Amino acid sequence: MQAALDTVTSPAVLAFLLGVLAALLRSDVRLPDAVHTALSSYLLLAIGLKGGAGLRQAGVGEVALPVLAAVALGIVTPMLAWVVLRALTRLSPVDRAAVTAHYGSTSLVTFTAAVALLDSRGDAYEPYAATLLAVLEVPGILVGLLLAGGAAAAAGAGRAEAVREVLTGRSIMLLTGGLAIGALATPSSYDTVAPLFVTLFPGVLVLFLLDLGVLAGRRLRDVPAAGPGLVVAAVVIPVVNGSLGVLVGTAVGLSPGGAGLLGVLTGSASYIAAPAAVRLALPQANPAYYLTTSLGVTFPFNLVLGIPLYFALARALG
Amino acid sequence: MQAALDTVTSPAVLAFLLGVLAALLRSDVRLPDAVHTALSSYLLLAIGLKGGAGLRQAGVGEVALPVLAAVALGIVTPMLAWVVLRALTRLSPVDRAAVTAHYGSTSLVTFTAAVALLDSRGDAYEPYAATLLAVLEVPGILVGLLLAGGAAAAAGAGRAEAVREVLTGRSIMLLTGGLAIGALATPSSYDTVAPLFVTLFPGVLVLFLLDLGVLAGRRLRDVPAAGPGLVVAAVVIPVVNGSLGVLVGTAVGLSPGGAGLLGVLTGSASYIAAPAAVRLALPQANPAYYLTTSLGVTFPFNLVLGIPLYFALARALG
Amino acid sequence: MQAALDTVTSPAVLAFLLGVLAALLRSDVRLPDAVHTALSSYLLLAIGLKGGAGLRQAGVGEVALPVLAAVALGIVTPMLAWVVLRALTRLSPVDRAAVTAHYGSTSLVTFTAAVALLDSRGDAYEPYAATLLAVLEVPGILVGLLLAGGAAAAAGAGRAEAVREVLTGRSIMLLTGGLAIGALATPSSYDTVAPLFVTLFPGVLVLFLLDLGVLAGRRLRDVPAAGPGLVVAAVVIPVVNGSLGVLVGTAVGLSPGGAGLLGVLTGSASYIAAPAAVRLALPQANPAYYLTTSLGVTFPFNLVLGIPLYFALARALG
Amino acid sequence: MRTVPVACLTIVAEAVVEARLLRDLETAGVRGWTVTSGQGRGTSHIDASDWEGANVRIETLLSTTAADRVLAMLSQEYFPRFAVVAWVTPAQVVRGDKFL
Amino acid sequence: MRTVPVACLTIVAEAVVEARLLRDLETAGVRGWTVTSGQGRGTSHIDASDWEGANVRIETLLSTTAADRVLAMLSQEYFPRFAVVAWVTPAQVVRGDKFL
Amino acid sequence: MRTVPVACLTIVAEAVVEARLLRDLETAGVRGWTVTSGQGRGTSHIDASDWEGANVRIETLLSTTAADRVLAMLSQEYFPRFAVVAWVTPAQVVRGDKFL
Ligand SMILES: Nc1ncnc2c1ncn2[C@@H]1O[C@H](COP(=O)(O)O)[C@@H](O)[C@H]1O
Ligand SMILES: Nc1ncnc2c1ncn2[C@@H]1O[C@H](COP(=O)(O)O)[C@@H](O)[C@H]1O
Ligand SMILES: Nc1ncnc2c1ncn2[C@@H]1O[C@H](COP(=O)(O)O)[C@@H](O)[C@H]1O
Ligand code: NA
Ligand code: NA
Ligand code: NA
Repeated sequence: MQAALDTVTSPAVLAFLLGVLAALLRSDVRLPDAVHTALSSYLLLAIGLKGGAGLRQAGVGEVALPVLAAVALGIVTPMLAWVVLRALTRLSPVDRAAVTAHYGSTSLVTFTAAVALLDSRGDAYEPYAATLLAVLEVPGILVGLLLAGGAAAAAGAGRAEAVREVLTGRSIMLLTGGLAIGALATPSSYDTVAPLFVTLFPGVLVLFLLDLGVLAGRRLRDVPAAGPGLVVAAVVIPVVNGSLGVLVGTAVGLSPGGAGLLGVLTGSASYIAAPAAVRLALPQANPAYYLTTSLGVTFPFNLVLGIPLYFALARALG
Repeated sequence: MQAALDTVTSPAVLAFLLGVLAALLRSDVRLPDAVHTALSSYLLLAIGLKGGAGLRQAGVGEVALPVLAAVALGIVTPMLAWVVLRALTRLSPVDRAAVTAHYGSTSLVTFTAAVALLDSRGDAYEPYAATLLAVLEVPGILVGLLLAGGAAAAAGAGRAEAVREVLTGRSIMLLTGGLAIGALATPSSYDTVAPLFVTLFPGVLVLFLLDLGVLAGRRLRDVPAAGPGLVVAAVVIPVVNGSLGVLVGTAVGLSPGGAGLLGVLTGSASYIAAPAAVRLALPQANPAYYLTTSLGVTFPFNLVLGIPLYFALARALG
Repeated sequence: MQAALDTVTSPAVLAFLLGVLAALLRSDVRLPDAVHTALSSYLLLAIGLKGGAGLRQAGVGEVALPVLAAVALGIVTPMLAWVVLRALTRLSPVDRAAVTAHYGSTSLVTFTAAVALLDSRGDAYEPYAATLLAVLEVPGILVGLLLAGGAAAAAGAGRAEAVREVLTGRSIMLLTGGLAIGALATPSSYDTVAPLFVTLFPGVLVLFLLDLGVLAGRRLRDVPAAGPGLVVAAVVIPVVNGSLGVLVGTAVGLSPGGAGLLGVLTGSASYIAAPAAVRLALPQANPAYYLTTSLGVTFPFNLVLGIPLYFALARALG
Repeated sequence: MRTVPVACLTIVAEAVVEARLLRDLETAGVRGWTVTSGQGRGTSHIDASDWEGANVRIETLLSTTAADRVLAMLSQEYFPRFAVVAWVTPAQVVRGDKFL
Repeated sequence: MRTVPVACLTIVAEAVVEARLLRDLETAGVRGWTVTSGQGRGTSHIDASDWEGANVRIETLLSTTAADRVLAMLSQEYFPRFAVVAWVTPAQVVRGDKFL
Repeated sequence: MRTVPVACLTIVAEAVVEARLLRDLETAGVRGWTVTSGQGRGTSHIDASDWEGANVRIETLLSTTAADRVLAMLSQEYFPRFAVVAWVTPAQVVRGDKFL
């Protein structure tokens, strides 16, 4: 409870709520597109750099098992999402596959907010956690597209292209590039760039969440159209997948902080890479369904309730 | 005198002068529009956060009187501007009302530069001063539009819309939102975002003032067309309103720093919120008049001479 | 060797290589144009401010000789480039003049990366070094345009305009403006802006080099068309001019760090101011030649090998 | 391809009126539009772009009669007050019913 | 000046299809284009601009037959699936061979 | 609405010539224009947008004779040297005297 309150009274979450409020009042507080793009590049690089510096310290042996676990979770969690959606909604198979793909992937900003929370509390976590983010970014999208199966057979060409697009997309490129730079850079040279990429990080997150709040707030208008079943699913799926992530993380020996972060990754839904890939590969699917669930419901839920929940579970198990 | 020299040799004012010079040489040193917008969002949020953190410490009792004084000043100062303009210029009633609305509102950047000056000197001021900025942002614009009276009766629909636009506009939203976030955030979480919003603040102000210098410099070309009466008024009004602000601030018990800041607020003219509202509500008014006076004359005057003047007066009275 | 390795494993150079790789994979990691422009304005101002603060400390006597040497080098180095190009390539006189103009001018980012390297090592250099950058920015472009001679006689009007464009362009304006601000600002007010302009500098350079890496990577595709002679020239010219810069710098009494920086300046090729001026003044020249050599070959060469080379030479001589 | 003639109406306006203008277009029955931003010079010398960002360029495909209606609305509400310019070009589209 | 008639085809599309669309235009023989970015409203209410940046506005000069070919391609591959709008305007150019 | 025919001239050019081009347009008697920025591909493969920001797209309403004059100027001063493309479309405006 106190943890949830701490989360809600962080400047980042308050800025997110401000953005939602502004969207509801139709007040224009969005950052310009160019700045939004630049800030997201910054967050990707910064998370990558930090994770890379962590990788340098950890041995391959230490990282291998968690990475394998993340790959397995990347395949299992979208399947669980698929099952939950079939149980709770009447979405067509294509729409269900489209939503599924989002839950297989991850949300950079949810992860980022969770990291900032751990940092501000001084809680420990595996410094290579961002590697798991990079590993989880792609497989779930592929699984989702595969689950679309026959329904999307006609759009086969589109699927290959969508996959290529995700793999060479900005997100993967900057995240893995940042990991490589962080791992290769000498500690002293890393220190010279830390003021920008480490010290300023929580502040930039505030600006970015303000902007995302507006986008999420606009999505709230579509919630009624999505129907109660889908809204419930958008809360159930993160709880199921997030708890599974925490369990598996604890089982493979991660610290409570690290297992919680893995839960945040599996419990979150992509709202950047996945929508673009899904729009290209499954144009028949209605974007209102997957954007509303991932950005309008799951993202705020995780930000406010999911993150403290996964960390509490990780501490209870750890 | 030394204070004026200190002001002029601050990087912020020098950058402003560089921008003016570049505009006169028709050299293009402007920041892109997207970046200008992002920086102004940053300044609004940063000022709001700081003021909000100040509000948390101050009791309601401490804040109530200064806020009431600010509301009163927001109504009286545009009326004084109206009187000065009628005495010194031959502007039509609509043009006069248009200019008046600008002097009722405030200039975020002038305030910001004054705060940066106090901070760099280590001078004290009430930490909730930004609250007064938020309070003063709106009423003056309304009074100005009301003073336009019959002349603008036809544009009645436009007036309501202009008011709505100001109230839900980016400036008010980010400023009051920042105040709320600063007031609600826990001190430890506030500290994590301070590197971006507090430490970098004076540097960002330099970039922003460079950009404003170009805009002000372009306005200088219209000064001859505005006529000597209007230029004189653009210096007299800030001195009158600024001195009144200092007096009232001192009377309600503000520290010399705080009373000086209140003088900066009442003495400054809006060049963002007011022009947009006035353009919509009073399209018959000539923008050359109000932009030249607020941005081309009053803004540089306050930046270089007004700020040290109001602080000197506040110290003399305090 | 160790120095070269140190350079390559700096986050800045690694980010550059990441950008090149992304360009080869046709992955879009570029920053938006607006942000690219803003970051380059920041770098120009920051370098200027730092150099200006250095100028304040140095007496005119100390600065005069290095400045004169820089002017002489600004005239001689493009002539050497012209000779090398005539010996190694079959470029038409106009194309040769176009390429020449780029080697007379300098590359802000190469200089910046060299300064960041010295800073991270704690090596000393004359604090007014940025003054030499400002001095060297223009003359080489003029010499190059003059060398175009008869070939470009028809475009005479264009030449005058191109020169005017360079002199009042953003680069010169912000660099000299920054120098002035740095020289005039009081030390205490300078300290308030140092967090943005000094502390963050190496980090911003990383973002900027990522972006330049993409641009350079795209240019690599044109390298085959440029022909082997031009590619060889694009390596020979910086070595020749850079070594001459180090020699002259040492001769006029600069420290090894300062002489190395002068070598970086004379050895680097402009890819912002020069291309714009040359495109206007010599439209007959093929941009593929001068952009490929300056941005696609010389820039990466200097970043990775040239900088350590010039510093090694300076230490050997100093 | 079989195509159908429609009108393409382009409006360039100072940015400050964008929201109001789009609302008025909607009221006039316009069902779709595309907005880009730009800078401009004209005869009113308001140079709105100096303080309110750029001009907006609104492009909308509609029937000739709807175009006429919008031009009448602009002539009465916008041309006398704001820095606004508008013109109509003939255009051919495939899905006529989408725009008429 | 002697001018030659060509077709000016304008396509507005949700940004996510930009790369694919330009590739398809190239395949259809289009030799040049200009892309600007914008926001828009239409009937599909996808509001793609909310999460993938803006719409793109692609303008290309080409022969009437090439324009026809591209419209046919759009009708089959894009109109049923994506938020895409296209129209053709008559235009006059000086260097006809550059575009035909 | 009563409308008057004018010419709408669109020029797309590499960004580096923008200032010079606008000056030349003014000299040729053009009284207003709207500039947006964009990216492009053409036959000259200069890819100016790689290093000098984007292309500019200049749109100007003017009389047919003025359009002719500008096209002649472009043919002589710009087409042989720079990456520039221009075309004229017929347009209808309400306030003809503003543009003629
Ligand atoms: N002749 C023209 N051709 C194209 N755009 C124009 C023209 N005249 C004005 N404009 C645009 O309309 C805006 C307002 O024009 P004005 O009301 O004449 O100041 C200008 O900023 C330009 O963007
Ligand atoms: N009538 C129209 N006129 C101009 N642009 C339109 C029109 N309808 C749609 N558009 C543009 O095409 C995009 C997709 O339209 P739609 O497929 O109808 O949602 C919109 O976002 C607009 O940018
Ligand atoms: N066929 C075309 N249609 C539309 N725009 C074009 C066309 N050809 C060239 N352009 C534009 O004009 C610029 C210069 O073209 P070019 O001189 O052919 O390289 C390109 O970057 C495009 O923006
Ligand atoms: Na997930
Ligand atoms: Na005021
Ligand atoms: Na050089």
